[in-house]
Formats: sequence, structure tokens, C-alpha cells
Amino acid sequence: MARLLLLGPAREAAGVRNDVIDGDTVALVLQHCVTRYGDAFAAVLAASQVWVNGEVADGDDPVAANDEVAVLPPISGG
Amino acid sequence: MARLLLLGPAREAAGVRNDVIDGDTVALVLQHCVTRYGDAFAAVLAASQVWVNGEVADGDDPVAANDEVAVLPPISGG
Amino acid sequence: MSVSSIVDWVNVSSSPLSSDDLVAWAVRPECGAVVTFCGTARSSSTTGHEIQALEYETSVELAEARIAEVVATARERWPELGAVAIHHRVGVVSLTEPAVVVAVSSPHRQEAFEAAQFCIDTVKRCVPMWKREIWEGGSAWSEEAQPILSVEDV
Amino acid sequence: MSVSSIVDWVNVSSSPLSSDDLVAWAVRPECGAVVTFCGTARSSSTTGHEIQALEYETSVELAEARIAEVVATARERWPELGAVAIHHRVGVVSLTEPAVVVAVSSPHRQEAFEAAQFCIDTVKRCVPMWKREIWEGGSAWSEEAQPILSVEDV
Repeated sequence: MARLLLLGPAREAAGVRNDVIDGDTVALVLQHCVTRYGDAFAAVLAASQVWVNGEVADGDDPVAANDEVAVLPPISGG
Repeated sequence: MARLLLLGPAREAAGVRNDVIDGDTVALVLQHCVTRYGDAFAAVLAASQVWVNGEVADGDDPVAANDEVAVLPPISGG
Repeated sequence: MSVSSIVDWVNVSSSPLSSDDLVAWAVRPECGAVVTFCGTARSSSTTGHEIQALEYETSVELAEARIAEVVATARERWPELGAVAIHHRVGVVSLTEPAVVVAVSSPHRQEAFEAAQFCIDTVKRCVPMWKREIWEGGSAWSEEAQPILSVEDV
Repeated sequence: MSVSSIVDWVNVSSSPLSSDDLVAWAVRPECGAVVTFCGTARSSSTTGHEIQALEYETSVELAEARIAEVVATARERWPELGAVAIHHRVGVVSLTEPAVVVAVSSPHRQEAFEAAQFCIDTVKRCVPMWKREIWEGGSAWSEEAQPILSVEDV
């Protein structure tokens, strides 16, 4: 189980900041997120970066137990 | 009599910060200064700006009673 | 709080910020210049409302790690720098309070100005930090959001 | 002290300087950026000695008038500016204490950085202010002195 960290608009769309979720690649984890949190989350996710353990990750990247998968929507630095 | 204001190295060379001195042009006031304060002051004066009442002045500019004649050596802003 | 060394001070927390604390810390006998930037919560907004406060959300761990990368990159570009501090608040920040403070010291002022501006420009583009605008009767995420950049892409 | 208006604050005095005072004063609800520069007394000198303090000499009246010209010129070049404060100490300033502090606020940070740098660069070249370096057992005027420039020549 990966540790999920949802921030800003991703946290708002999902309704939770922290969760645990199945999947041994980034793509599978995110697919399970969309199933769990629904369309509003999917829309935010489409524009977001995903980091695994603090590093930018691709869909193919592996996810191990206790890895932190973070969903980071666009920022408005201003 | 003009009011004389000597600053930084000009004050040091003359030994005074404030004085009163004769002369109805800038050139005459400065000539009287050199006579009064000597060669060390003359050397500093040669590299200095002169302001009358806060404005940059030339030797030909008139000096009236109670005008402030300031001698401003080069600055080291750093 | 994360003090990565005696010359870098990176901090993301809900505590109020003081520029004097950073200046006092950044001053070095060999450094004649300290440049600081304070980013304060301001009234005009991306959503057209009269702002009363901003609310910042992040992961302290991820944000501090990214800010530390910004500092390390500034040191590569301006090796003369003395101290570099970057502090960012999270949570609610009232109008006119600082949300982010950068302080940079160096022997001469030119590199302190350049590095301070690089730091704040890069923090704004590269650090995961979400800003909610709060007005009388409502709130919303700031608009004009952009994808987070990597520090090496700035 | 000379407060030429509610948005300009020019001061030349022997009182210690605090950047927080200037930042607190410069913050405006419509201004999201405050850039400050602190010029601190540093150990390395133009004369090769290990500096313990600097001593600044001027005419407060002439110096404040010139600094006010610098502020007015900055406002012409960056009309968006909020508040502008420039304070300079006279008398003895110990190592690491600020001798000059500039604070500029504006809606956005680019013009605050540019104007703050213009202000300190121009103060250094145009304001009548003489600096004596004080070390263990001696003192001397700083070397590398240049004629005072007019603000319009910078």
C-alpha cells in the first residue's frame, strides 16, 4: 500500500489529504484514486504533477509499500 | 559674511567644521579659506565640490550675507 | 524548521515572520550587504474580490526540500554569497502580513540583489505551495496557476 | 527626521537602524512586495586594516535633501511604487550594524527590486557622506573616493 498525499485543489477534490491505496506503479495508484474519488478529482489530476518520495515520477515508475505518492496541482506563485 | 561648512577631509584639514568668512563670490570666499587654513586645506579643496545653500556652485557665483558655502570633498560610497 | 547549515536557513511553518530576525541572522562581518524580500498578503486578487487574508497549503517536508534546492542553486550561481534564508508561512496570513521572506547577505550588494531576486522568483515557480484567497463571505484558489517547474528549468 | 510625505520617509541621524521598522512602515494593503537593502559595517577595508567600526560624517540637512531627490527620481522612474524609505546613520557604526537601510514597497516585486537597487546605488554616489575606517590603534578616511555626482547624472 502506497501512502497518498493530496495537496491544494487535489486535496479539496478528493476530500482527504492523506490516504493509503493499492498499486505497484504510479499509473495504477492514480487509476485507483480516480475510482475512489471520482470525476472532480480526475479533472484536477489531469493537470497535476505526481511525485514519488519527493521526486517527479512518470506513470511507469514503480511504487513500493510505504512510498509516498503526492499529487501536486498547478501553483499560483503570484 | 558667509557661513562656511567644511565636511569630512575638508573639516579635518581646516580644523573647523563651521566658520564665517568674507567674500562676495565663491572664488573670493575660497581664496580667503586657503589663506586662513593653509596648504593641506588647499589640497583637499582642489578635489572638492562647493555648494551654496545646497546647490552646486561655480567660482563666479555670488555669495550674500548668511549664505551657506559648503566644501564637499570626494565621497567613498563603497 | 530545517537549518541545513550555518549559512542556509530554510523554514516552512505557521509562525509569523520577522524580517529583522532574518537580517540579524544573515549579517556577517565580511558581508556589507543584506537584501531582503518580503512578500505580503495584498488586497487585490486574481478573482476580483477584496482580499482579507490568504491561506497557504503545502507539505512542509516537500516544500522545505524544494526551497533548499533553490538555495543550493543560488549558491552555485553566486559563490560569493554569505548567508541565505528563505522562510514561508503556511495557514492563514492576514492582509499586510508577510507570507514569505528571503534574506541574502554578501560582501557586495550587486550579487545580493541578484540572488535575492532569483530566490523569490524560483520559489514562486518551483515550490509546491497552494494559495487560497479569502474575502468577506467566500474563498477560492488563486487563478492563473501554472505547473510546478523544476529548479534547473528556471 | 524628515517625513516628506506619507509615502516617503527620509532620515539621517545617529540612531540605530531597524529594518523591521521600515518594513512595517512600508507595507501597504495594495503592495505585495517589500524589498529592503541593509548596508552593514564590514570588516574588510580599502586601507587593508581589520575594521572595528565606521564613522560617518555629513550635514544632516544637505544629506536629507539629496536623499529626498533620490526618492523623487525613483518615483519618476517607477511610478507604481508604494512607500520608499531611506535611512542613513551618522557617527560611529560598529561592525555588523546597519549604516544605511532602504525599503521599497510596490504591488509587484520586479519594480521593488529595481527601485531599491537604484536608490542605494544613487545614495552611494550622490549623497554627501564621508566614511572613516576605524581599526585597533588608528583610523583613516576610506580610499577610492569619487566626486559627488548629481542625481540626474546617475
